[in-house]
Amino acid sequence: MTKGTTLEPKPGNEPPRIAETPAGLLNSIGLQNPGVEKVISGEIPWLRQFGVPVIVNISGYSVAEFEELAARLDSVPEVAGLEVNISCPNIKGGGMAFGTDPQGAAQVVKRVRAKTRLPLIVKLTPNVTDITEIARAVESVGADAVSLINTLLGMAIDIKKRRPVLANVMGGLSGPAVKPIAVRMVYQVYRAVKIPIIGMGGIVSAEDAVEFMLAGAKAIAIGAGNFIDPLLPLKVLEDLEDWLDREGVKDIAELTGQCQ
Amino acid sequence: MTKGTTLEPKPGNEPPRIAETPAGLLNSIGLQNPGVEKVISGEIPWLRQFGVPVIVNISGYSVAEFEELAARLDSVPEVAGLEVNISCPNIKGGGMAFGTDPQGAAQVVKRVRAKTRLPLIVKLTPNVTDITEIARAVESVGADAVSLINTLLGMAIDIKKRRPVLANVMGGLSGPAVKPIAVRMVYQVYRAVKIPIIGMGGIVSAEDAVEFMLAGAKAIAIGAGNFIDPLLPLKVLEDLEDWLDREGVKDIAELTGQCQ
Amino acid sequence: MVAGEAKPGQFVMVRTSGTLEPFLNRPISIHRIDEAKGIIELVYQVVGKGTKLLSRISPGQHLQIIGPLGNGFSWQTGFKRVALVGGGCGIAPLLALAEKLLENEREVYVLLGAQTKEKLLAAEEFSQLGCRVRISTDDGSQGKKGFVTQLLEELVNSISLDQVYACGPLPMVKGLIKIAEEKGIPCQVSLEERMACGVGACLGCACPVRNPDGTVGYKRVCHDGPVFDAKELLLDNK
Amino acid sequence: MVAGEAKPGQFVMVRTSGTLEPFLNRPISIHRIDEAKGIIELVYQVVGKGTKLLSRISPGQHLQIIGPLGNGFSWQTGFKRVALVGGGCGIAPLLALAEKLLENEREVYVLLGAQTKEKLLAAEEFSQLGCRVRISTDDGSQGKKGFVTQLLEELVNSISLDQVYACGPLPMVKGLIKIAEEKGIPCQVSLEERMACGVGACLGCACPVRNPDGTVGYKRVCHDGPVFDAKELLLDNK
Ligand SMILES: Cc1cc2nc3c(=O)[nH]c(=O)nc-3n(C[C@H](O)[C@H](O)[C@H](O)COP(=O)(O)OP(=O)(O)OC[C@H]3O[C@@H](n4cnc5c(N)ncnc54)[C@H](O)[C@@H]3O)c2cc1C
Ligand SMILES: Cc1cc2nc3c(=O)[nH]c(=O)nc-3n(C[C@H](O)[C@H](O)[C@H](O)COP(=O)(O)OP(=O)(O)OC[C@H]3O[C@@H](n4cnc5c(N)ncnc54)[C@H](O)[C@@H]3O)c2cc1C
Ligand SMILES: Cc1cc2nc3c(=O)[nH]c(=O)nc-3n(C[C@H](O)[C@H](O)[C@H](O)COP(=O)(O)O)c2cc1C
Ligand SMILES: Cc1cc2nc3c(=O)[nH]c(=O)nc-3n(C[C@H](O)[C@H](O)[C@H](O)COP(=O)(O)O)c2cc1C
Ligand code: FES
Ligand code: FES
Repeated sequence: MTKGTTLEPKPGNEPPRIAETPAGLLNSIGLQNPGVEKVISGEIPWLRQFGVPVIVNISGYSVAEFEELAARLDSVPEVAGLEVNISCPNIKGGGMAFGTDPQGAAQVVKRVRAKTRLPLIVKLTPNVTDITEIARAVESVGADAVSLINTLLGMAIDIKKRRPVLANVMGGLSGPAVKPIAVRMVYQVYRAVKIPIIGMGGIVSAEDAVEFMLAGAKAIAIGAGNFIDPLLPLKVLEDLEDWLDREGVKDIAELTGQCQ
Repeated sequence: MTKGTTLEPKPGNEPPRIAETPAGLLNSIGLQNPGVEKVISGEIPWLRQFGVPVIVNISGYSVAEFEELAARLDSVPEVAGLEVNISCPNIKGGGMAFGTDPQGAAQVVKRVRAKTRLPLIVKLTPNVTDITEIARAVESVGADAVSLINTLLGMAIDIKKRRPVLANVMGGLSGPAVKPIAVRMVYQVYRAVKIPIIGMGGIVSAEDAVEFMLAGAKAIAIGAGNFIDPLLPLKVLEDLEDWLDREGVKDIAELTGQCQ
Repeated sequence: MVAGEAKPGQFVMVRTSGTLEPFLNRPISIHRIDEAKGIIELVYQVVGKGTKLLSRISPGQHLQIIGPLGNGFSWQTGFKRVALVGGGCGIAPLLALAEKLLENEREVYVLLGAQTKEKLLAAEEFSQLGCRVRISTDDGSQGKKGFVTQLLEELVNSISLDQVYACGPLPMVKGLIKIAEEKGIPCQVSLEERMACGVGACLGCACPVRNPDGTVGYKRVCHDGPVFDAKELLLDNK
Repeated sequence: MVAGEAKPGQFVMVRTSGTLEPFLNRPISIHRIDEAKGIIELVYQVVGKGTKLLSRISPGQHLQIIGPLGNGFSWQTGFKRVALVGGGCGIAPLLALAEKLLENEREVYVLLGAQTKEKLLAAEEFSQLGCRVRISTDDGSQGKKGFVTQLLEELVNSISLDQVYACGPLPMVKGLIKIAEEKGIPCQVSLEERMACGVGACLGCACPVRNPDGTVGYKRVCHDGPVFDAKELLLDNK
């Protein structure tokens, strides 16, 4: 999975971009990336060496940008799928604005769908009243999977300076602090759609991973957990295998949605 | 401030009602209370001895229930105000359902307003796409203040039992984990309405309290922090006075909304 | 301070870390009370992250605790012969109770259950006090092989008791209540429930009970308990 | 392991607690490297909750660290006379640098600034190595009263330098850069920024720079730094 990719190069937001919070952190990276052309010419060929399928996470400021991104990436042989990020809280105007409205979300996905035969994962924002509405909307226009949750919009204030800690004022909250919200949303979305769910939000252990699978995730991802230890994903995988053995679970797929 | 009061006595939800989460907890008390008549005849007279103004937190399953509650409490001399809880995630059908929709919220407040001359504080839920919309809606129909945030809907799963930890499946998340979300919402609402804001969500120190005031709160409240130490509110008050002295702030009211 | 006020069966809420994680305090029973020295002893088993952190504190380090909390066990002057039945770390609060009961020359039977010999708590201490100790372990590594409920079954069939006090895992407690009920022996049990405040304020630690008027409702384990008269409890759904 | 690979100016990310709070690791510079014994030394100031927790660990306790990280200082064989300028805990990484530079008989001037005598780091150690140490404190309790920038001003006016290395609070670093620039002395500075991953992955620790092609962009303090050539930095908005 690449970092968020946009049509044009993006310098990202001004620093500070990171604020620690209780059991989590706020970030406002702001989609710093070299733009889709450089991703295609530089990063993707470099990623090829690892022999894993490359999924490109795409963000746009308009529906047309999303379409254009999809069209360009459709013809890149190494690209195995697209993750359509309609949930980034760190860019103005675009990003999350699409993801908070079922019609907007469906429109983006429908138009992207028309431009590519690649599998489409749609990344959902938790900053909504009813996430199942959005999930159903994107399923109905051809999303192959949904991933959730992106970060929750949050803020921290430096009380000495009487200014927001982040130069961008608000940022996205993630890490263990948000896990209960993420698990709840996976549980709700699992009951609302038929397409598979990639679960994330605060996972730092194999037990956390199992919790997401029981809630309804078919796969999981780790974001902030990498900051405790860059090797955490490997450790979680190992511990997960041990856990499955101990519990006598033969196939991990058995877990998905098994929370009664 | 009383606990949530309903028209009829409510036994509350089945246990377990508490689940610890990273830097926070989930609760699903479910508004256990003896009903408004017993609150009027039993609790309020008992509270009188402390000589502080009594604000009753009211919850209903229908607009009519909210109206009835307001009408009955309007004539109780000890009651200094009502907090209209349109944001409890722990009861089915009522509670939060009103608080997630601007029209629903406005309707409840408007009808309550018509039944009482008491000051009305409206308690807002964070489980919405845009909290400023709800805040503006209740301001426009006569709310005297808003309090935020109530708890975020969350869930924890017992992976051994493959069952939700809480008997009620989902519960409300609060504590330090949610502070960045609460601060952000106070900051947003401060810019959207003119009525005062009571800020809460994860406050455990004087520094946290100052953060909420800089974001826009005129007063603050402590929920989960009491579980660290039942005397925490007093400690926070003391530390707050020290902090104001150290920083040379003469009037605490100067802080409200001063985050630039 | 705590020691001066503490009664057997009460507990304290212990802060296990200096940070916000774990967030909640942990309820731990008062194991032994030394009023003269002003000392209370706690005994705990490492089960999760809170107790793990506790086990890492160094001697002499200060801990933030709140207590004593809850109602504690009660007894009448007329009681002659009582049984204290504990399983696992449910044994912890019974030692302070035994000490109190023995102040008045009662016959105190103590039935202790554990998974293994290694996990058995305080058996020596009860013997030294002069209690009549009987032991069971799940694996037979000490005392009788089996459950502590069997020990009570045998005891009530051989002698008459004025009172049973029980503390331990829920299935065990339910079994003990049944045995006592059948013989018509009054039974007090100490319950466990997840707690947030520990002081009766949050209504988090609800336990279903039958009210005196026959209606059903919830009581707070932390404040109305943790010790309940078995008759009022409705543990069937648990 | 870390000691074998470490270079002066690099840092490690230190986990300050065994729980999820504080969540992020803390960047701390490598203060001293003993390759033979395989030891690195860290020096830190208690400023917030992470460093407070660190200060409570007992001798012999294991810490989880990631490193060495970042690029470190660089030098050329031709350098004869250099100045190392540190303020506050910015002094920390300069000792390892001084040791390296002195392996080749250079003249090493060390200018140290602190708020007070008590807060001054490592002055003795630099002297023992054979550095020419000059000191300033804000309150005049040791060395010259004033800022360390003044010490550099005086030094560059009296002798010529091949390189200035600077580390400390941003206002100080900006002052030092200005002085070095005016005299045309190359200057390397070690920067601080809030970090999440510490390994270049999250793009959290951005610092504005002028790219070789004249455009403006961000570099990562953790991976492209923490040491930067003063010429490429754009610190004006900071
Ligand atoms: C009144 C009372 C007295 C107790 N006395 C003792 C004692 O003397 N010695 C002893 O070893 N244990 C005792 N316990 C059990 C003890 O509280 C738990 O083992 C402990 O809270 C586990 O915390 P943890 O962080 O290690 O486990 P975790 O599983 O990580 O805890 C997660 C959460 O669940 C709660 N929890 C987990 N297990 C229990 C439990 N059995 N009862 C209540 N809450 C639980 C924790 O408090 C915490 O909030 C008592 C419990 C109660 C209610
Ligand atoms: C490359 C590098 C090397 C450093 N070397 C040293 C050293 O050798 N000795 C030393 O005493 N200090 C050093 N610092 C500063 C040190 O990282 C901070 O003092 C420390 O992170 C504060 O953590 P805290 O929990 O005590 O403070 P808090 O204020 O509670 O920390 C809150 C958050 O802000 C971050 N933060 C706070 N201050 C700084 C800072 N100055 N720089 C970067 N992040 C900060 C923390 O890492 C944390 O994420 C270095 C910083 C960097 C970037
Ligand atoms: C520093 C940082 C940068 C992120 N950048 C992106 C991004 O570019 N695109 C995206 O879809 N999500 C992005 N996310 C969100 C994560 O992919 C993930 O959805 C979220 O952080 C919750 O998971 P976690 O708690 O494991 O971090 C980012 C998160 C962090 C912390
Ligand atoms: C155990 C518990 C019970 C609560 N009951 C109520 C209630 O009855 N009415 C209400 O408006 N809010 C209720 N709340 C929400 C709190 O008032 C507060 O809005 C929320 O917990 C966020 O603040 P905190 O992080 O300081 O707890 C409850 C919170 C907790 C933890
Ligand atoms: S734990 Fe709060 S009422 Fe018992
Ligand atoms: S801290 Fe992650 S890139 Fe520097």
